[in-house]
Amino acid sequence: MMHSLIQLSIAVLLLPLLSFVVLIFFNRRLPRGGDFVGVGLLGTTLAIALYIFWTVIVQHYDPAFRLAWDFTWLDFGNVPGVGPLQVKMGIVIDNLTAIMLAMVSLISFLVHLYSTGYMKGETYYGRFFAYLGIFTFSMFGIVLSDNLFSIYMFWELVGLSSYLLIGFYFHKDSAADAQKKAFLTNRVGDIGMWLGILILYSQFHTFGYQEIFAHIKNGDFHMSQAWLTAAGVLLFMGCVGKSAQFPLHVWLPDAMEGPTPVSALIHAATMVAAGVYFMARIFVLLTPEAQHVIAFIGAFTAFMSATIAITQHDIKRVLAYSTVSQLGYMVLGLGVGSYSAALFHLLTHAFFKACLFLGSGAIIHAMHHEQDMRWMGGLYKKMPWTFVTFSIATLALAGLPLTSGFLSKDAILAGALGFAQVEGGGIFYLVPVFGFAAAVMTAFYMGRQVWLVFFGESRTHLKPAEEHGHDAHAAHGHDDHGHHEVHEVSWNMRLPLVILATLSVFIVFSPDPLDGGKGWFMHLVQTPATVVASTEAAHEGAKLHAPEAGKLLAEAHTDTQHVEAAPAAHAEAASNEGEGHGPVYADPRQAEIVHMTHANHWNAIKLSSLMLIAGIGMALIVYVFRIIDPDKTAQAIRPLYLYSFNKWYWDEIYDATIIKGSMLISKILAWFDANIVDGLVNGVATVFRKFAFFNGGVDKYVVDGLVNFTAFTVQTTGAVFRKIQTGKVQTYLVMVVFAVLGWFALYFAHLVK
Amino acid sequence: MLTEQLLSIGVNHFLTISVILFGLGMFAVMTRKNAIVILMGVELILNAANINFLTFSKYNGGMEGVMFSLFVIVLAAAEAAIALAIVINIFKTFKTVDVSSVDTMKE
Amino acid sequence: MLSLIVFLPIIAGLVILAVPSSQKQIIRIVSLLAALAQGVLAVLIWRQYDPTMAGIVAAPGGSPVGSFQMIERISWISLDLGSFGPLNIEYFLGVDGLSITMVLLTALISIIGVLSSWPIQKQVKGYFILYNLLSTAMMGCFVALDFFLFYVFWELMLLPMYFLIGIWGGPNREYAAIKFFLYTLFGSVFMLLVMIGLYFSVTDPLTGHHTFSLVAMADQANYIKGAILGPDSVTWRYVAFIVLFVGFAIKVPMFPFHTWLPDAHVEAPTPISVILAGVLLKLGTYGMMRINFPLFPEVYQAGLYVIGVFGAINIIYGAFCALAQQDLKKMVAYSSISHMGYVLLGLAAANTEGMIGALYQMFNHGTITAMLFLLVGVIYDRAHSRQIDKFGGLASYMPVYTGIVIVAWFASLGLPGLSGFISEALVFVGAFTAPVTRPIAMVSVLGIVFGAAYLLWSLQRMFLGKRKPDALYDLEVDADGHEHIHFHDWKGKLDLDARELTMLIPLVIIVIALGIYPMPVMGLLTASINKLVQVLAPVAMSAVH
Amino acid sequence: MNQLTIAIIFYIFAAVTVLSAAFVVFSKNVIYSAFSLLFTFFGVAALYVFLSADFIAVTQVVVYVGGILVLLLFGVMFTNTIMSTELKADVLNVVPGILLTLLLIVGMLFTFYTTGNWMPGPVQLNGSVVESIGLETMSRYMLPFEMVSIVLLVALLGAAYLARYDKANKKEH
Repeated sequence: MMHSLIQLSIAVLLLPLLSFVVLIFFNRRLPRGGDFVGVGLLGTTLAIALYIFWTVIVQHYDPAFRLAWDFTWLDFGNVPGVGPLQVKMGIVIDNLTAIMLAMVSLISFLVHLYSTGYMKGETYYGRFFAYLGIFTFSMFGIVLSDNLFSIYMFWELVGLSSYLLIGFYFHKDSAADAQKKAFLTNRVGDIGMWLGILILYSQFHTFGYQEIFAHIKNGDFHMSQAWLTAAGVLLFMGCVGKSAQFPLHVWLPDAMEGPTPVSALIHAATMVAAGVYFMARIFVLLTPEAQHVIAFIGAFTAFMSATIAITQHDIKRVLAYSTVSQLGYMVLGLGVGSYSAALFHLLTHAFFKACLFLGSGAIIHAMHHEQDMRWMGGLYKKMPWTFVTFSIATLALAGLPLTSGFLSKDAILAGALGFAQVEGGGIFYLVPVFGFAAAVMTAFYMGRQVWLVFFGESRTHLKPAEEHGHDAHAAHGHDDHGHHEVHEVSWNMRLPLVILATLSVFIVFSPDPLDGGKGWFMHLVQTPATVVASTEAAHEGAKLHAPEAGKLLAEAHTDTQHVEAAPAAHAEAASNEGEGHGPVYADPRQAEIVHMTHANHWNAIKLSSLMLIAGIGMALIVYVFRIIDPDKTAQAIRPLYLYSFNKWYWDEIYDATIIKGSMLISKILAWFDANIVDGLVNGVATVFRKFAFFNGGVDKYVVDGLVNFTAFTVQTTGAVFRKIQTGKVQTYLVMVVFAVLGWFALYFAHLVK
Repeated sequence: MLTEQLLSIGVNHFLTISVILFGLGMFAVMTRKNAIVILMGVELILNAANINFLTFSKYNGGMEGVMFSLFVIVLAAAEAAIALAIVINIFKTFKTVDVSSVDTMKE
Repeated sequence: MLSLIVFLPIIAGLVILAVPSSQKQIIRIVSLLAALAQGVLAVLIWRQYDPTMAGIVAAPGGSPVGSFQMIERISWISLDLGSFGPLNIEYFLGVDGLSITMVLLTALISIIGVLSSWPIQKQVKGYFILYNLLSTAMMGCFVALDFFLFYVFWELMLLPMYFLIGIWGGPNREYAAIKFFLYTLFGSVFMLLVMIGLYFSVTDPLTGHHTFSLVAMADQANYIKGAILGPDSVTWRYVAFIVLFVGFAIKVPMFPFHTWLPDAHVEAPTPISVILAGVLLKLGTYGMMRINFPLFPEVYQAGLYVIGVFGAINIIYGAFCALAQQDLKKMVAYSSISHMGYVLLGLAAANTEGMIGALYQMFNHGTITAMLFLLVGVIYDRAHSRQIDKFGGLASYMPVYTGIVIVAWFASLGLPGLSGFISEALVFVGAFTAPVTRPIAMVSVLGIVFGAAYLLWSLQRMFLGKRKPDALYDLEVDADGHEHIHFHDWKGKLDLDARELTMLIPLVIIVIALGIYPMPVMGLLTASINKLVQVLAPVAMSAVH
Repeated sequence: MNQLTIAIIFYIFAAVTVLSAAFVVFSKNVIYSAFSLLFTFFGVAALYVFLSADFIAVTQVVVYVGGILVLLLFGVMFTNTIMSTELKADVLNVVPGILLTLLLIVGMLFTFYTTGNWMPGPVQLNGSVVESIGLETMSRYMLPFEMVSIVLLVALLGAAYLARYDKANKKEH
C-alpha cells in the first residue's frame, strides 16, 4: 500500500507527461493550440506539489523526514555468482524533494503562463507547450528518483527536452547549432557520470542511493580509495555538463537561441539546477579529494564567467553568464561542504534568475526582438512593472541585504572561508578569493545592465540599420513592425514577474535578514553526515566495519588531531541551529568545516557587503556619473577586453581542438576504411583476377596454340583430301568397294606365298 | 563328279547365289541415280545377307542365323520406311530424286 | 509448430510459383498473408513459452526435453559410413531464451519487409519467391538445434540474399552482391570443417553415437578424450574456436571483416537492407552465443579480452566512419556496425548483465535499424538520392516524417525511454563489472558521444535549418505565404503515406514500450542467459577437466 | 522326292531370283524394277524354304512383298519421276561398274571356295523351325526382340514424321 504522498508525487510526475502526449499529437486540432491543456495540467501539478510541500514542510517540520517507495523494474533472475538480482525504480520524498517539487512546478507553471503571452502567434505554438511538458516531466523525474539509474535516465531526458526547446526555432541555423552543441556537451558530461555510476554498481550490484551509502559505510568498497574519489569526480562530471561548469560551460550561452521563457525555465531555474541537486544527492559519498576538485572548479567557473559577463552586449548572454557564475557558487558551496547553503542558493537563485530572464523576455518582447543592450535605454517609465521586478531580482542576484540572494550567497562564502581555514590555507584560499571577486563583478555587471536597459535616453535610433535583426524576423512569425511605441506587456506576462520578485525577498526564507541559518530551509535541509572516512582517518576507517555513529565518533576523537575541535563544533552548531538539534558529524573533517563555517559567518557578511558596495559603486561611477568612460577603458585594456568579450576563446579552442580533431580522425578513419581495409579485400580479389589473366595468357598462347596447330594440320591435309569429297554417297561406296578389293588382293598374296 | 556336286545342293550353291545377289545390289547402289532404285539394291544386299545367315544356321544346326535373319527382315522394313521418307523429303527439297545432284555436303 | 513457422514462407513461395507473374497484387498479398501468419505463430509460441526453462544445454540426464521447448526431433539423414560408424543427422528444432527472442524479431521484421517490398515492380514473382525462401532460412537458423541443420539453413540464406541484392539492387549491385557472397561463403566453409570435427569428437549420451546435436555439444562432458576436438587437444580447440569465431564475426560484422556491409546496404533495396540489418547481422552474434562460446568455453574465457577489444573497435571505429559519411544509408550502415560492437562488448563481459544487454541489444538493434533503413528508403523514394547535404529544412515541410525520424534517431543514439538505451546501458554495466573488460568499457563509452554526434549532425543537416541552395526539392510559396515543397518526379503524398505509416508505427510503439518496460522481452531470456553464463564460467570447465 | 528334282527346283528358283534381280538392276523403268523385285523376293523366299526356314520364308513374303515393296511403289508414285530416270549415272559408268561388280563377285566366290571346305555340320535343321523360333524369341532373344520391335516402332513414327506434309518447305519453294 503506497503512502498517499507517494501517489500524489506520481501524479505530479505524470501530469506533465500527459500534457506532452496530448499536445504533441493534437496541438493542431485543439483551439488556441491547446495551450490551456498545458497551463491547466501544470496548474493542477502545482496545486498537488504545493499540497505535498505543505504536508512535508509545514506539517511535519522534521529534518529527518523521509518517505520511499520502489518497485522491481528489471529482474535478472538468479545470477550466477551474485544471487537474485533486480534493478529497482523508486520514489523518495524528503524535505529537499518537497522543496524542489514546489519550486520546479511553480516556475514551470509561471513559464507556461508567461508563454501564453510571449509565444503568441508562433507557428508551432502548441508544440512549444508540449516541449515544456516533457521538460517538466523529466525534471520531476530527476527530483523524485531514488537511484542512480533512473536519475541518469531522466538526466538524459532533460537533455532531450532542452535539445527540443533550444532548437525550437529550428529553421535558424544558429539555433540548430546551439541545440546540437547543448546535447553533445551534456553527453560528454553524462559519460563521466555514467562511468561513476558504473564504478559504484560494479562494487555493489545496486543503483539505489541508500544501499550504496550503506555499503560504503560498511566498507564494502573493495577497490582503492582512489576509485571512490574517481567515482565522485566522474559523477561530478555529469553536474559539470548539466550545470554548465567549466570546462563544459560553453553550451549555456549559446542555448540562449531558444525562446526566452525556455531560458528562464531551463537555463536559470531548473535544468541547470539539476546538476547541483544531483551532487547534493550523492554528497555523502564524496571523498575530500573529490570535494577539492569540485570546490576549485566551482570557484573558477564563478570567477571566469563573471569576467565574461562584464563585456557582453546581448542582454540574455549577460544573464546566461551570470547564471553560470551563480551555478559556480553553488558547486563551490557543495565543494567546500556547506551543503545546505548551496541548496539554499539553488532555491533563491531559481526565483530571482527566473524573474530576471522573464523580465528580459518582456523587454525583448516589447522591443520587438531587440536583444542588444547598446540599443536600449530609458525603459523605466515605459515599462514600470518590468522595471521594478527586474531591479528587485537584480539586487537579489547582486546580493544586497534584505534580499534572498544575500542570505544564500553569504552562507556559501562563509563556508568557503571556513573550508580554506580547515584545509590549512595556502592554495585553498583561492576558493573564497574567487568567490568574492565574482561577487564584485556580479554587482558591477548587473548594475551596468540595469542602467543600460532602463535609464538614460532610448538609443534605438543609434542602431546601425543594416544589422536590423533579420534573424529575429526569420524566427518570428509576424513581419517587421519597425519601431513603434514600446509598451508594457500584458498581465499574463506581468503576473509571473511579480510573483517571482516577491519570492526574492528575505522574509520568505528567514526571519533574520542577515542570517539564513535561522530560516526554515537551513533547518530542514541539513548537511548529511558523510559516509567516506576522510583521508587522514582513511586507514582506520578501512579496518573498522559496521560502526554505528557513536563508535566511529569515539574512534575519530581518539586518534585525530581535531580531538578538541569536534565537541566545540557541536556546541557551535547547537547554538547556531534554530531549535538546536543539529546533526552530529562523525567525520572529524566535516565537523571541523561546519564549525569553521559558523565561525566565519560574520566575516563573510562584512566582506561580501564590502564587495557589493564596491561593485555597485563602480557601476555607478562608470555608467551613471560617467567618471570613467567605459569605451576608453575598453580601448586602454583592449587585450583584456577582447579576451573577456570573446569568452576567453573557449569556443574557438574547442572548435580548433576537439571538433576539428574528431572530424579529422573520422575523415582519416573513413579513408582508412575505404582504401586500406576494403583495399585489402579488393587487393586480394585483384590478385586472383591477375592470376586468372595469367592463366588466360597461358591458355591463349600454349593450349590454344596446340589446338590451332592441330587445326592447321587438319586444314592442310583436308585441302588435299577435299578433292575426293564429292558429297555423293556413291563415290564413297565405290571407294569402299575398292578397299574391299584391296583386301582381297592382300588375301590372294597371302594364299600365294 | 561335277554333276554330283551340282546335284547335291550344298552350302556353296546358296553362298554363290547370295554373292550374285549381293553383287547386283552393289552394282545398283553404285551406278544408279534414282534413289528408289538404290533402295532396291539395298534390299537385294540385305536378302543376300539373309541367305547367308540361314545357310550357315542350317548346315551348322543352330538357331542363331534364323533369328538374326528375322531381325534383319524387321530392320529392313524399318530401313525401307525411313529411307523412303528421306527420299520423299529430298524430293520435296530438291525437286528430284537424283542422288548425284544432291551434293550439298560437298566442301 | 516450429516446423510450421519455419516452412510457412516456403509454402507461400510455392503458391506464388503457381500464380502467373502478371498477378503482382496477388503475389504480394500471398506473401503478406504468409508473413502475418508467421507473426501470429510467433506470438502463439511466445504465449506458450515458459521463461523459467533455461535451455542452452540438455537437462540433467542428457535429454533436451525439460530444458528446451516445442522440441521437434526426428532422424533425418542416417546412413552407415562403415569405419566411421553411423552418420545420423537429425531434424531437430527447439527454442530457448536465445531463440525465442530472435524468432519474435524475425517474424516482426519479415512482416515489415513484405510491406516495404510493396513498391517493387521488377520481376515481382521472382522477388517474393526469393524473399520467402530467405525468411524460411532465417527462421530455420534460429530454431535449429542440430549443427548440420543449422548449417543447411545458414547456407540456404546466402543464395536468395545474393540474388536479391544482385538483381534488385542499385547501380553497383553486382559488386556488392558478389562481395557479400564471397565473404559469407569464406566464413561458412571453415564452419563446415569445424562442424565435421565436432561431429567426430562428441557423442550423444542418450544414443552413444556421434551426433550433430548442439544440445549435446554444449555439454563438455560429452566430448571424447583424445578426439580431434576433445577436451585434451588444446591447440585444435583454439584453432576451431578462432575459425568459427571468424565465420560468425564476418556476419556480425566485426571490424576487419565489415567492409561488405556498407556496400551491401548501399546497393540493396530498402526491404533487403531492413532484413539484412534487422535479422542477418544478429545471426552472427546468435551463432556465437549458441555455438561458438558454449562449445569452447575455455577458449572463450581465454579470449574475452580480445573479443572486448574488437567490440570497442567496432563501436568507436564505426561511429567515426559514420561521422564522415555523405550518404545517409552508408551512415546508417556504419552506425549498425557501431551498434553491433556493443553486442560484442556485452558478450565479452561474460556476466549476466552484459550477456542480457547483448541479446537485448540484438533485439533492439533489429527494430531500431529497421526503422532507420525504412526512413532512409522513404526519403530515397522521393528524392532518388541519399546525399545528406542535398536537403535541409525538411522538418518544416514533412512534420510526421521528421517526428518519426527523431524518434528513430534518438532511439539509435540510446536515449532513455527508448529501447536502445537499456540494452546499451546493460552492456556497459556488464562490461564494467567484469574486471577483464573494465578498461575496454571505459574507452568505449566514448561511442555514446560520437554516436550522438553523427546522428544529430545528420539530423541537423537534413531536417533543420533552411533549404539548402542545391537541395533536391523545389520550394514554392503560395498566396497566403505558406511554403510548400515538391520533389521533382514524386507523384505520391509528400509526407508519409498510409503504407509507410503502417510499417513504422508498430516499430515506434515497440521501441517506446520496450524502452519503458523491457521485461516482456527481457523476461524471456534471463533464465537462459544465466544458464549460459554458468556454462561458460571457468568453474564449469574445471569440473569437466 | 529324289535329289534330282530338288536340284531342278532349286536351280529354277535360283535362276528366277538372279535374273529378276538383274532385271531390277538393269531396267530403265523404275516400275519394272519394282515388279521384278517382287519376283526376286519370291525366289529368295523359296530359297529360304530350301534352307528349311519356312517361317522366315513366310515372313519374307509378308514383310517384303506386302510391306516394303508397297512402300517402294508408293515412293515411286510419290516422286513422280518415273519416266525421267535415265540409267546413266555420272558417278560411275555402267561398264566400269560391271567390271567392278564382277571383280567383287569373283573375289568373294574365290574366297568362299578357297577358305576351308563348307562341309555340313554334324546336326542340321530339318523340318519346321517355327516352334524353336517361338521358344528362342521368348527365351534367349527376348531382349533383341523387344529392342527390334521398339526400333521398328520408332522408325515408323520417324518415317511418318519425316514424310509428313511440311508447310515451311512448301512455302520456300
